[in-house]
Amino acid sequence: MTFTKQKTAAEAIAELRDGMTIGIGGWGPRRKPMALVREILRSPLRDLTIVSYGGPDVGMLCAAGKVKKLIFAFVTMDAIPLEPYYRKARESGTIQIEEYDEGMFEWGLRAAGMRMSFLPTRCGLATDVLAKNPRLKTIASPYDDGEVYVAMPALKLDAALIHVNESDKIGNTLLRGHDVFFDNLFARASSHTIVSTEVLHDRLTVDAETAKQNAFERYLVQTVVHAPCGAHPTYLGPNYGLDMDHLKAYNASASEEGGWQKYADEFVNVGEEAYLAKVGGAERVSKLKLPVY
Amino acid sequence: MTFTKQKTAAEAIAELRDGMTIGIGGWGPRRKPMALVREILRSPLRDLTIVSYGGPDVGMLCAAGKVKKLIFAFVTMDAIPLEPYYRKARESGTIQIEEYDEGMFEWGLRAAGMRMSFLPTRCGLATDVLAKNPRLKTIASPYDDGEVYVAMPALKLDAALIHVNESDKIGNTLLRGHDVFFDNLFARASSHTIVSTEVLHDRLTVDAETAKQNAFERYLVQTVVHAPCGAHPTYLGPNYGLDMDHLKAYNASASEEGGWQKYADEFVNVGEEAYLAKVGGAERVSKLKLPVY
Amino acid sequence: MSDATLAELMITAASETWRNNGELLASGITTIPRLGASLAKMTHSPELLMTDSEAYLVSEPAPLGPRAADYVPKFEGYMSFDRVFECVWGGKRHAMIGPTQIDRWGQTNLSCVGPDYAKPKSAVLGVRGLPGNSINHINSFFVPAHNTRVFVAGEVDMVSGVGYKAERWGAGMKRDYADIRVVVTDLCVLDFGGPDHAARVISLHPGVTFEQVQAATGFPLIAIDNLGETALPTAEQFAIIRKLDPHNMRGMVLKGNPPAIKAAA
Amino acid sequence: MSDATLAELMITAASETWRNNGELLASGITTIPRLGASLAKMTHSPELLMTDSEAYLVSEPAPLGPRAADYVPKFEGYMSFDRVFECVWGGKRHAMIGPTQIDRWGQTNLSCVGPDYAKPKSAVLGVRGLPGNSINHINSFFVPAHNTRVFVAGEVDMVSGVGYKAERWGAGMKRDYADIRVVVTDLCVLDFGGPDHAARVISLHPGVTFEQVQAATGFPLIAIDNLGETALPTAEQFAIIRKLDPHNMRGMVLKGNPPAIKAAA
Repeated sequence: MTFTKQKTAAEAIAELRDGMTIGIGGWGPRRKPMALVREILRSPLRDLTIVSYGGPDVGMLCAAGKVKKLIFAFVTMDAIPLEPYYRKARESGTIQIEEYDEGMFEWGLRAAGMRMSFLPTRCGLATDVLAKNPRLKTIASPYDDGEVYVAMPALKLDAALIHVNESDKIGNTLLRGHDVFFDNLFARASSHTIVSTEVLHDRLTVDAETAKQNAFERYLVQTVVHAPCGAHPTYLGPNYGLDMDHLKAYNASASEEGGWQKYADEFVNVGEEAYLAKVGGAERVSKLKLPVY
Repeated sequence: MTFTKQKTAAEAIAELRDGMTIGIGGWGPRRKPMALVREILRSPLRDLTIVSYGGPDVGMLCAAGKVKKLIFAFVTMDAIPLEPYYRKARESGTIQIEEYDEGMFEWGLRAAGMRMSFLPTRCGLATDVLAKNPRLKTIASPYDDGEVYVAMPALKLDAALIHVNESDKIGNTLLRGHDVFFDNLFARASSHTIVSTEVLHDRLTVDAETAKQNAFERYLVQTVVHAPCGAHPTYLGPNYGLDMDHLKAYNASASEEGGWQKYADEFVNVGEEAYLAKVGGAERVSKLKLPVY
Repeated sequence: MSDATLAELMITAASETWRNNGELLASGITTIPRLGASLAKMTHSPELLMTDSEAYLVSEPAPLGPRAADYVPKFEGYMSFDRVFECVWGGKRHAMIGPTQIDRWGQTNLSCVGPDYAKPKSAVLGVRGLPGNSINHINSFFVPAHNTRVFVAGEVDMVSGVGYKAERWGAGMKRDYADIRVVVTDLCVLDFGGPDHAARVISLHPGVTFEQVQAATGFPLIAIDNLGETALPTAEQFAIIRKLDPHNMRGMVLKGNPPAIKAAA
Repeated sequence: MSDATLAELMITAASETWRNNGELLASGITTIPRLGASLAKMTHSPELLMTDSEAYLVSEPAPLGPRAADYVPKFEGYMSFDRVFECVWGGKRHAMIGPTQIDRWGQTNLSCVGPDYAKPKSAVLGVRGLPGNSINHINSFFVPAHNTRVFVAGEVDMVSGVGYKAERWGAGMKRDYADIRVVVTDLCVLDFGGPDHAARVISLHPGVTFEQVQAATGFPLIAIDNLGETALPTAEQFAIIRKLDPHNMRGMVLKGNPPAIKAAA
């Protein structure tokens, strides 16, 4: 096949538009497509609705003022439980929020992937997830039980960003870590999925066991970006662990006056090549120890 | 841990009761728990409701008059597309049926595993699946779209029968084939899961990659039966393929007067040990070629 | 290739329905549809996704039947059955199967035949995935023996796949994703592109007349303007078909394995 | 072990809540709950399922913190996050987490603190899995600093986990699966087993009085009949705790790592 989906990160992010609803794969500080997130930080994009099992992706986008609305269940960096820039944005009331149970969130992505308007769930009933969200409605079983569920609305995405261990140029991807999380559902829920990849192949041909690491079909992938160390400073199993030193410095920057601007000037605005050099290069990243939970 | 869930097939089947709703894992002629099915054939059990992506399991249970009702999407033996004893039962009107789309069927199992009364789906609308099933109701989205879906009712199982490649005595199982099919959902949908296993370990301790072949948690398994060649004559990847000679003979028996009784006398009523000897023993079974689809 | 068989002509015709579909899963079930999808991927539409008919996505269609000992399928991804359902529900598929009955509304039956659903004259497979496929993604069909038992006069006995019969669709049911493309038979290629989705003959196999097709069909057909002949496979297509089906399983599908060009009656 | 620390006492108390649960997933989140669940599995309840806190089921609880180079976790199964949700929805789990606020109805908050949800005084994690956990399976809680900011006078600021407040439950909502067991704090063990699910102190840590607990709690408490002391870890339990936590991470949870037996004030 001669067609290719390969683009640079800048070209890929240039496909996005102000006001879009953008899903971000990974979980907390695990396998986040940070190279793509940094490219958004460098772009003029604004007024985004971000849909994420949030980690520093959400924090940075909040810090840079890119977020109009956050659809989420949590934001955390695990070892640093509270994400400082998310907290600032949330506490200043400058972002709109839609807060869901982790499982409801999955259910919303799944509904979108099935092109359905909602899926019912018990999760969220009798809590403020329901009471504080005017968008949410309930639905009663049409059978004798008559049980009332939350009708979790589809979380339809204009775009999804996902970082994978390996991909080829037409969007066949492999996730080699212990857990796919919900990246497959982000891809299904989205009409435009941008994959960044640690390793880029021309064309994947693998054995059967390896093929099982393919978590979503290539027709779900519109764009492939080659981004080695592209999940840094988050954890990409089995390639590299969290960069705790970096996350600590990032976390500390939030306590300084103008801290975000300093962080952005040092690590983001310099471009991805300089970023990687500043964090110690691929050699140091590849040696970051895998976390023990 | 000292507790064990190991029982003989006869003990395991003795736990079942007349009139129960019993789910059977596998798909068509693939990974069917045939040793357990044969044990039901040998038992006095009757009036069963069988829930199955049907193959010869359904055919044999129909032939033996065990089936009061069949909940299904198809019955087939792949290379022999039409299952002869299912056809006889269906055409004679002696079994009740509830017929679902393959995906609806999955959805019904999933609803049961979530302890929900239903899940909505578009599948089945505008067909006789809906029109000929008085049990089925529709449900409208409570959101602006107002779309009408089928409310697929939960397929709750009193028991599930599943054949696995490996298990330990407390119900940790491995499915080593190319596809789990929906065995995980059968286990979740059931309040009592009986697993038969090709290989029985005292206690499983495996590496991470192998652990991913564990498709459902051991708390879902109540009983473990050691049944080498227990999927014969169906396909158990990667251990052995279909026994086409046996399935052809089985298929042909349906065209003979008293054919089922002859088949049962020769292969079923003699007991499992004699069964295995008659089909050539473990040595022949292990050499049955894996199918090429 | 004027010495092509009718099966080869049908394969070539089937392959055309996957042209310009974009990137989606092409599922041809049973010999001729599968070879049609494979031929499409090997020629005009390499972007199609295809499985090994078991659980994996392959970048090169797997040949039919027993394979050389050193044959290694070219796996590029995974497509277990639960993934197939997700694919179906997401709409990224074009399947071709052979139903037992088809009616004037494009409705199909794979479940059972006869007026009494509780005690049918003939039990077939069951509805399988037809209800979900037909309402969610593109579908085409294959009919190896075009006659009035398949193309029935009234409604199919058990509507397994949805069609264009308005009375079947209640208020609020979403019809937008249902999309029936073609029916490839041993006489012609049909679609449902006439007024109000009426069935149309869009090409006749060599030597077949419209009248013959109409006589073998239980409901009225329309001929498209300038109704022409179904194209014979080219030499390139023929070579690919032979490679994909080295054991000539395609030669066993139609009774007597007739030639593509029907001898004058 | 009269020289046990308060953290060790709390671990031992936490472990009791998993006794006689049957075969289900024991999820202790953060150091003390995790050690409590691990201790339960290593002593009275070996049938419990437990993960490596990442993605696998282990037959032996994994120790906390950095491990010896030759440590190999004993994997017995798989428990990716999507499987955890399926487990939750199926109800086969007993989790213990540390919420930010708890109220008299057993409702919990992990989302944000302050009267204005749109502009909270303090943003915490978000509701995480609390809504789903609390309505589907058994839950217990852990409070490292028992005070009126945690045990609030009114309702928690953002109800993340369900409780027994009737007004929160609309008609037709299924309450049957919600089941709050205990709250292990640095002062006592509580449950919601009083009349109409009122909060009760079921044991006091050594040297703590009921009045002290009540003063640190924003809502009225009941003492159970014959209110006794929380049991100190036995020598066997202590040895297991040390093995499960070789780097003494439990010593960093409570300010000053106080002893189990509170010195007289």
